[in-house]
Amino acid sequence: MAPPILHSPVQLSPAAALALSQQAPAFLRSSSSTVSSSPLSTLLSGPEKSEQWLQYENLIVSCLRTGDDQAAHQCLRRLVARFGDDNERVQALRGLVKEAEAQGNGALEEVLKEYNQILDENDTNIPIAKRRIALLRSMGRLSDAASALVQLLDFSPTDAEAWSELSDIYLSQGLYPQAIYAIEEVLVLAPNAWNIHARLGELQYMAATAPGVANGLYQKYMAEAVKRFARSVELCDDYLRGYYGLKLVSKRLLNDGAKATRQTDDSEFALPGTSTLERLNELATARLSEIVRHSAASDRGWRGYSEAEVAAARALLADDASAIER
Amino acid sequence: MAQVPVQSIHRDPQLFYWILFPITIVMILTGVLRHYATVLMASAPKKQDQKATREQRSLLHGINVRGNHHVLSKPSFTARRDALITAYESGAYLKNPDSRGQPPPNPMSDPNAMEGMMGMMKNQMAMVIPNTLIMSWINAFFSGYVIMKLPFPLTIKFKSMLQAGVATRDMDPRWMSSISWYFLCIFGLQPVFNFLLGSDNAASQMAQQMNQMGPQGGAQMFGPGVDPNKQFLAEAENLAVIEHHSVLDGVEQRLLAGIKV
Amino acid sequence: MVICILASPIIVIRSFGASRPQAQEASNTAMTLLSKTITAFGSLLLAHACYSAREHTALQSIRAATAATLTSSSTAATSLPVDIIIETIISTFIILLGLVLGTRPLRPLEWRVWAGKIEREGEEGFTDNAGAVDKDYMGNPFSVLESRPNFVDIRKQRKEFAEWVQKGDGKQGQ
Amino acid sequence: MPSEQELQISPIVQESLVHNSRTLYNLQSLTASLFGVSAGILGLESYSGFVFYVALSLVTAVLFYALRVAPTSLASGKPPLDTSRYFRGAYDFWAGGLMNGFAGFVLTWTLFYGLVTA
Repeated sequence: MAPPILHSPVQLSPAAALALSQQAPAFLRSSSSTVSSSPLSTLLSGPEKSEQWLQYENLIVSCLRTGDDQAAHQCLRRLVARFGDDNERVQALRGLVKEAEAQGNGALEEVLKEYNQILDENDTNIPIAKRRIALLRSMGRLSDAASALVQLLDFSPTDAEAWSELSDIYLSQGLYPQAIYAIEEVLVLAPNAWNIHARLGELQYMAATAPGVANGLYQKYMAEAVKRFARSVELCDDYLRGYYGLKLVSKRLLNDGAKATRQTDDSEFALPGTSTLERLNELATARLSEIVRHSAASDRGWRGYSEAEVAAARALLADDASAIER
Repeated sequence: MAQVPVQSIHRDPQLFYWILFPITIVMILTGVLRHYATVLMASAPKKQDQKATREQRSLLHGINVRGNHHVLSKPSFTARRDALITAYESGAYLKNPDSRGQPPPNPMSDPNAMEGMMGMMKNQMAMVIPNTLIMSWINAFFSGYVIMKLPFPLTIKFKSMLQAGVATRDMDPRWMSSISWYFLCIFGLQPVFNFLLGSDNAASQMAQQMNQMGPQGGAQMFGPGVDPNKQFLAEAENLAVIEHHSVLDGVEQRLLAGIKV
Repeated sequence: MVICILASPIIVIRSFGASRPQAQEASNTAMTLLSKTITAFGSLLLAHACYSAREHTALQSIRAATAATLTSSSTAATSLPVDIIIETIISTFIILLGLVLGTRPLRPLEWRVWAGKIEREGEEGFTDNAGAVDKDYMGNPFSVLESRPNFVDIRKQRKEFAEWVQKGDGKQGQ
Repeated sequence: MPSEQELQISPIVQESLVHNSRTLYNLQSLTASLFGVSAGILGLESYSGFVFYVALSLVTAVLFYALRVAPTSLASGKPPLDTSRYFRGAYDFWAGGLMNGFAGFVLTWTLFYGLVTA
């Protein structure tokens, strides 16, 4: 029985989450229920594996997602037995379980009150603070969530995950400059994260193509978007998302190449010339088609891409081809 | 020196059972014990209140911005730099802003400083105590005779060390007493410890320290006896002096040159 | 004699990480069956060579003692019969081959190549030679910055899952 | 050594570097002990023992290169005998094993020398 996965199950597709949560009963039976039934067994059972507790955590999230609350409670009891009640992460997980089972707004307010009460006792409890922000956001109170997050980031500015969440909240509120600022903070903490470079490129592309944006701002955002996608591809060979963005941005810039490119002052990035744009576009198209061809045939060593991404790339290539025929 | 006649002393093969292997096994077990002892004695990180974490992490954030300035574009970097410099100089992130002037608390009296130093002392103890115990145990039980012949010749001055218990002057230094087997085991057992306990275990570190005796680490950040305000000012200065170059400059040309279509 | 039989398994045990329950996960080499058999065979050969060498010197010293000619023992190496020498060297090379085959596949250093491998091959790129995915492989380490597990909105995910199930049933239903 | 700027543009993955050097270190210490055993069995004396060790360590490095490094490194266009895809610095790949396995070699060499050649 393959042990449940170690990395976070949050971005799993529903089918994979279902498969994972169905493994829960078997996994619960296989590992010892009580922590140390007899001293001899702990002595012989060898050093405790840290992954085991990570697997419990992931199981809780997947079981809650698929509705298997009973298994989630069992995992939670194991974690409480092992780490005790005052462990911050266990408290956060218990809050998660309560949130999942809360019916209606009244119960949610109850859970929120509980979070506030825990935070009053110990305000450096980051997992609970994050849970509270997630709850505020799921209850639709975006501005409260944003202010709580800003306050959390004030006392712990090196938390990349919180910055990324802040950027997502700003994006959902349509505040592009702040969202870009927050993602740049994530980049400062993880300078070589190719998916964050691509994310920043996407944000800048959205900011540039947002309705009613000034031409100067449009140039600025598009120029940096091209560079961000190029950097994400430079950091990771055959990065489908990077090439996809690069193609999108260069195609759009080529289409409206007619508008005079305003000369920006030197501190900002200048738009690349049309020749480089064409070569970039051609490079992106070539690589994208190669990736699509390989992963469609699922050659050995090309199976890492997710179907959705490959389909999106195929669509982009298709309408590119049709554009040429027209 | 004249070719020393090859001395061959007939030895009872039982020597190996009752000397060599007990010493080796005892050493392996003490190594494993030492590893788990240091793991158990490692004190859990102390809970810090919000202000202290805020101060530390704000400085870390500044250092990150300075370290990874190449990832940002020029305008965003200059905006961040000015904001950080003004905040650092105004002492916005200090834990207790009123104590900016006074010298830092004396490390001896400072309670949490003691905690850090106690930790280091415990590790040293874990290294030294088992060592002396085994040495005295060997000298007590296994001295006074020679057990094995070294395959390679050694200079005379090793003789006094290796044949401590054996009072014969003209014995070829290649003959080994059990204490020399102990020295061999200290360094030789490193691969075994790496194998048994994973490669970054305390047992093998002791041996590495023995032959390196490197100087202790440099000045600790936020350690005892360091004034946070000075660190903030120093950091502000470093930030001001950075001449920014972005990794994004010319990234398209690099890409087109690098990746063949 | 018992000694050298006992001594050579030390090498065998030390190279067989997996067989010892207490072997630390970090250091045990995930060997395929092939490299284990090669190393086992080499170790047996080596044990036999050690045993015969031991016998030979014991025999020789007895014969030397009885013939009371102490001068005959020249340096031990040359007096060893040639078949034992060959056997030792061959067994060393066999174990060497087994150990080298037993090492885990290496990982590329350059960021571009390493990231490309993660994106392109996913889990397959990071398996040890026994096919099991490496313990410390967790996909793109920065994907956690985008999926943000600590901020997961569990209620939304439950709703999405419920819809997916209905849609799924709906589809299977037709 | 690549300049600080180049390192920013094409960084090195620390985790792979640690994984590779640990794998190599484990192999080198295991093989060093193995060579100690065979040197002890053969009853090699001082200089021939050390030459034996150095020669076989080099053979190990060549074998390790051939089996683990070459297939992918040559496929990705690196020149032969080039280990830059997996290791920093050729010196410590080829000769690094000598030092860190040496203590293990001496230990097993002495043990088996005493065992076999009495």
